[in-house]
Amino acid sequence: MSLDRSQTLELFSRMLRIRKFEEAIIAYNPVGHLSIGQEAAIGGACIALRVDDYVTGTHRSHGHPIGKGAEIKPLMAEIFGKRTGICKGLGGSMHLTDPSCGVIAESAIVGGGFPIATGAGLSIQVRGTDQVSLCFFGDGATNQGTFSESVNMAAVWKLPVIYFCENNGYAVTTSVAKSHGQPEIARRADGFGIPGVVVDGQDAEAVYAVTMEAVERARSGGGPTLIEAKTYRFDEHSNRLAIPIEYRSKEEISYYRRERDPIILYREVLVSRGLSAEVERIEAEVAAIIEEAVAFARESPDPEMGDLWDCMFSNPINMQPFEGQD
Amino acid sequence: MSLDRSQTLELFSRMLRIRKFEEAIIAYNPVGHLSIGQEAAIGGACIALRVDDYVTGTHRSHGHPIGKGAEIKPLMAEIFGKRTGICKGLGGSMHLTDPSCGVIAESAIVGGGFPIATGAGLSIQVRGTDQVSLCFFGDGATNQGTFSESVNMAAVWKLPVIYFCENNGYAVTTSVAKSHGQPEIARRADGFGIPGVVVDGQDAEAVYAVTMEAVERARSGGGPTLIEAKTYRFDEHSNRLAIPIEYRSKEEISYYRRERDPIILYREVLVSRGLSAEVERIEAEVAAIIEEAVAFARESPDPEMGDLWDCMFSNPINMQPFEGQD
Amino acid sequence: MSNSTQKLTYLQAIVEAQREEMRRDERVILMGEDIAVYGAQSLFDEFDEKRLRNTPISENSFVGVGVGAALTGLRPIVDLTIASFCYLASDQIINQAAKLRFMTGAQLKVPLVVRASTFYNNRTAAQHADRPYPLFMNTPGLKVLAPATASDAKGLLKAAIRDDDPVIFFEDITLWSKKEEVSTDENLLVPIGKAAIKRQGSDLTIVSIAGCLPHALSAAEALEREGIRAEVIDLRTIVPMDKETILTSVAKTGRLVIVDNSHKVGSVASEIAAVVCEEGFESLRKPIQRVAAPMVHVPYNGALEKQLFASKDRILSAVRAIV
Amino acid sequence: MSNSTQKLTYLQAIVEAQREEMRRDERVILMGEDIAVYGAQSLFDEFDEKRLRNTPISENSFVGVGVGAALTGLRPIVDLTIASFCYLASDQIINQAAKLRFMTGAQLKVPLVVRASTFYNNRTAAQHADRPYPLFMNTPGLKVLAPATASDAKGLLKAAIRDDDPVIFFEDITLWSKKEEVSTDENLLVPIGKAAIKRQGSDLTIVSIAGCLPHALSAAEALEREGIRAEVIDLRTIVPMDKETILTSVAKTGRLVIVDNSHKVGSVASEIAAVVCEEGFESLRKPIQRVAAPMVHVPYNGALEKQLFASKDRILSAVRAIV
Ligand SMILES: Cc1ncc(C[n+]2csc(CCOP(=O)(O)OP(=O)(O)O)c2C)c(N)n1
Ligand SMILES: Cc1ncc(C[n+]2csc(CCOP(=O)(O)OP(=O)(O)O)c2C)c(N)n1
Ligand SMILES: [Mg+2]
Ligand SMILES: [Mg+2]
Repeated sequence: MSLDRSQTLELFSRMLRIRKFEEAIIAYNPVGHLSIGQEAAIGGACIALRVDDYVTGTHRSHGHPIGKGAEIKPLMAEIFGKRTGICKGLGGSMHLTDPSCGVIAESAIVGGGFPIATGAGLSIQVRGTDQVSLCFFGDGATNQGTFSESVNMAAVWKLPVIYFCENNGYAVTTSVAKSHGQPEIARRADGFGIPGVVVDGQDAEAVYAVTMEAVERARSGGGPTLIEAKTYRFDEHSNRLAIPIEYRSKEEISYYRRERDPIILYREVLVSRGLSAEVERIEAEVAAIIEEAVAFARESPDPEMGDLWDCMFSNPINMQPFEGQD
Repeated sequence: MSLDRSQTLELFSRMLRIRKFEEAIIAYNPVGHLSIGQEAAIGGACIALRVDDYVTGTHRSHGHPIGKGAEIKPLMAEIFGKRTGICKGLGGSMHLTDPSCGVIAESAIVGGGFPIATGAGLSIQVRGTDQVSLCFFGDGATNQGTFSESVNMAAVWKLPVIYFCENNGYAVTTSVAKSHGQPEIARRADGFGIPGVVVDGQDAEAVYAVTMEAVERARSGGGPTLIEAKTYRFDEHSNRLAIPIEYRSKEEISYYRRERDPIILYREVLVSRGLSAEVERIEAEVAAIIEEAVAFARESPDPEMGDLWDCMFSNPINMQPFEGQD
Repeated sequence: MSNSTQKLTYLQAIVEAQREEMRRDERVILMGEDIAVYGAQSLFDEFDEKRLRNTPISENSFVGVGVGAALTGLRPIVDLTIASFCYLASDQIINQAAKLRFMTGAQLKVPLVVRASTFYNNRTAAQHADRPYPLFMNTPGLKVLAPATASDAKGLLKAAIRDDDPVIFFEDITLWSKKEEVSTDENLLVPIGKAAIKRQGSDLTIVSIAGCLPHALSAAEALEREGIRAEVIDLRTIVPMDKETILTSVAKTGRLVIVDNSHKVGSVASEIAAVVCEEGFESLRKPIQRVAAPMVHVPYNGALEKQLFASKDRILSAVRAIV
Repeated sequence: MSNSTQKLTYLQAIVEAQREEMRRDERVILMGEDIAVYGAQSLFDEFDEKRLRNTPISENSFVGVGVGAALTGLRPIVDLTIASFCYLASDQIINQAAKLRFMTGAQLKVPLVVRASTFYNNRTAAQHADRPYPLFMNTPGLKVLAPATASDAKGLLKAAIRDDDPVIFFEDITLWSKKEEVSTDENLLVPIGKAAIKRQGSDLTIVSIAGCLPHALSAAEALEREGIRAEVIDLRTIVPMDKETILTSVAKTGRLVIVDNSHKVGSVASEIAAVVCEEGFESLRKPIQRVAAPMVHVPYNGALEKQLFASKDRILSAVRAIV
């Protein structure tokens, strides 16, 4: 249950794609909620999944499809609001949903993904496949009622769902300590009779290992697992929200940036395993991918008004193809 | 922290009032959800409260105000839909709300009482009184998101709230085993960092003792407690809902009715303490109270259409006093 | 195509629709609280618990579970049982089910049916008696049905199950026990988006929604005896609305009474009035009349409760005001 | 009563209303997620954390906590921040806050204010951009406000806080930064239930809701240059609606355009149209026009998003159809 060489490189590459994708956003189109600092949690979890496994995500949506192996260009075009975007420019930064690689929903409604991921688990069980469904969510999201409702339902029905918490310590400006009766998210699992496990979210391979264990339990009918990956968000909550208060110290931020950067940490691991050349090749590749994606996004056309009508229904009824503006 | 003689008699009297009130409903006006079998849980919890402590309840609403010491006549008139009813005949069987004795909401929306009880706790804390707020709810209600949301908020803010589960084993036809990831409700408390305790809900004084402990913790700033009283509903879910399936065995029902009737059990305790005469006096008193209440309810007038308009707003604006029927 | 029929109540028709669609398509599942109690009991003889899910009391999540299942290959029917509980699930219905296809640039589809019964005139008081059609009218992306007969209940529910978009299916409990001959043809669907003219007339149009229909028809009969010929339209589909049938009728009659048991302000009746006033203004000869529930809550007392809702007399007095 | 004013943005006016009421009445508290981020930062200098509650992300419950606190002696302001989240809390708002007084036979009162900002024209896509006024129109028991100026925002919010019934207060973020002179009089309340005539005219009535006002006013100016005098009414209070001001105006002008950024079907505009068609039919000379958001979701792409909402040009073309 450990990664082979090519998998470790793929893991590093995906983590780096998340980082570079978001650095390009900062540079070219500063919208949205960044996952910088959380790449090991996302990448480590996703590398334990197959392409046909499902993932649901959050407003902090960029990392999940990239972690799941999605093509970068349509994601970047989406950030730019273009018609070539993965969601035709209609979803945007909080909603990079790519079903072709299993990412079926990125919910900007905090807590909205719990039931959907659980429903995907139900669907797997009814259809009798051996897929699994992995639900990404934040520490803040665990205070939504949908968290316990959904986890409980998955527990009752032994659904193949992995509830994966990216615990970055804060929900906007609110710390876990100030919003949770007790701060350990994983400890809530016991109330529903399922395993709960804590992992260092800055250690990509550690994340992989606990996720893989949960995935195997799920695939073999053992039901859901709650995983809490302790991680950190390096940037502000969102590039677009002014935060007028200091809710976390500058020291804390710089400690994480300096000592706990998941990309740096995993790069060191790979280099120490004698993979410098491969790492450098990946770095060059990723840079090229991102550059191309930005160019593609910039050159792409905007969506048109008619697209709004076209994307509303699968079976349109009593609807003019394009109602005009009224 | 044990009850004195007059308190034990008051406890027995309240339990008996619940029983006889509902037997009268069965006889005269068969609506609603009965608490028969659950009187020790309700009475034992309420006897630990002061008149100015708050209570919220559920669709199974008859027991809570009676347990809290409410006058019986307006409750009975409400069941009959009369204008002299505690809610003027507008609320009915699922909503016997009597704020004069601290009962501030009986929610027929399962789970609706959690936030309201928690809000009463917040209000107590902000106003700086030493009241407490006790929230009655069923086993089924714990699967509503509001349960964990509210318990968590009370835990974060250390609110003086007691979450009191009348675990009668079933939600309509659905057993706890089939609807809860693990069956012990109290075990969910730990996930929120608060104490969770299980008690025999057919033993009135045991219920009193654990509730009193929680009340004292709450009054002294120690925050919320989750109590799970294991009890049993002797009758069907509701007098008005036909149940076409057998979801619990006849043996189970008759075992509880025969061996675990809380009224019989507590009566035996009191008799064994030499209180036969007092018990018999109470039995006569309660019978008279109920008889009078039924007569009062039957003779009372119906509410009128104008009452509907009068009860809508505290500060009516742009509203004709009585819009007629349109 | 078979021509045989069987006599079914409105509620039985709903159960039969589910049975036929579950037989036809193994992707169809049914979820909800205590579903056996709410009519699905006989389905348990035929289908296993995999496809018949008794849920915990977690409305927002089990509707969302339906959404997730719909996104990944199933065609779930989620029974909310009582429509007043829809507010608990409105987040998953409105923010997710209705929006996901659009927000993903039409990559996904959400073939979900949510059933909800409007539980009024039943002495259960204000927390159980909502008729919340308007809640779902204002959000694009949903189809909203409200049949008034057993045949329509069956045919529309089957159409809803086969539809690839999210559908809210309102059942009116004042109709649950009403019987009629219902086709046994497994492929007989009632088209979503088409109103039904239940009675022809030229003097006045009455548009009726769900359980108002029997009252509208008896009002029309009473009017007939006075020589006033009312056209009675059963809306059947609230969204998308069959404007054409309504406008065509009003073009003929010039007079419109709308009967709707939802609360008057922001009601389905309001929307119909607005449409007619915008697109059929020239044919209107008299003010539109809305017969709807007044802006007070539903009381427990049954005698008062009854007066809030549609009745022959209330419809007749609205008609008197314009003929 | 003081006559002095200070220049405030719409958002600052909201903060000042809260500050004044919190000073005046210690029962007033403010709750919500990250409230400092949403404008309340400066209140933390003056009031302690007992009365300023940063909540966990639990919308249904923290609104319900507001209900419970309101029932027991406080006067809570609950900030839902973004109006799209109201669906998560609609159960506590509709099933509890709106119904509890009635259901208890008027034993209780619920002095609760729920704030929610309509977050449109801001490139946040469909899960953040709702204007869900209609959700709360159809339920009796709520008062629903939607001010369009800083002064009204302040005066209406203060009135809401002092009102003994539950009030939903919609803030329009397209107005958040708009400045005007606002009275510093602590007792200056804007009455709930009264519309404001923002411009007199005799040829045509434009009723505007919330952030549509600047567009309605510029349309009226443009029309003025053509010799068409439009009366512009800012609705301000959605429920209860000031029918009288609207009907009086339409009696004069005979023509009505309603501008509403909610989705067209089941909109506030629909209700106004229905009321006028019912009670003002005789004075109407032309079809009522609704300028509202079409029945598609709000897209992320900002250029497309803008076209869904009110603009001078869209209002003018609606006017052209009837003058
Ligand atoms: C239902 C809902 N409530 C509130 C918000 C506003 N909001 C967006 S992100 C966020 C914090 C989420 O915190 P967490 O779950 O820890 O995720 P993180 O942002 O840290 O990744 C909040 C409150 C929202 N989008 N949806
Ligand atoms: C939100 C909501 N969902 C469903 C129902 C229907 N319902 C009424 S009581 C009940 C069961 C409640 O079970 P439990 O909490 O154990 O209470 P009990 O009836 O056993 O006292 C259900 C499902 C409801 N009233 N409200
Ligand atoms: Mg977080
Ligand atoms: Mg129970």
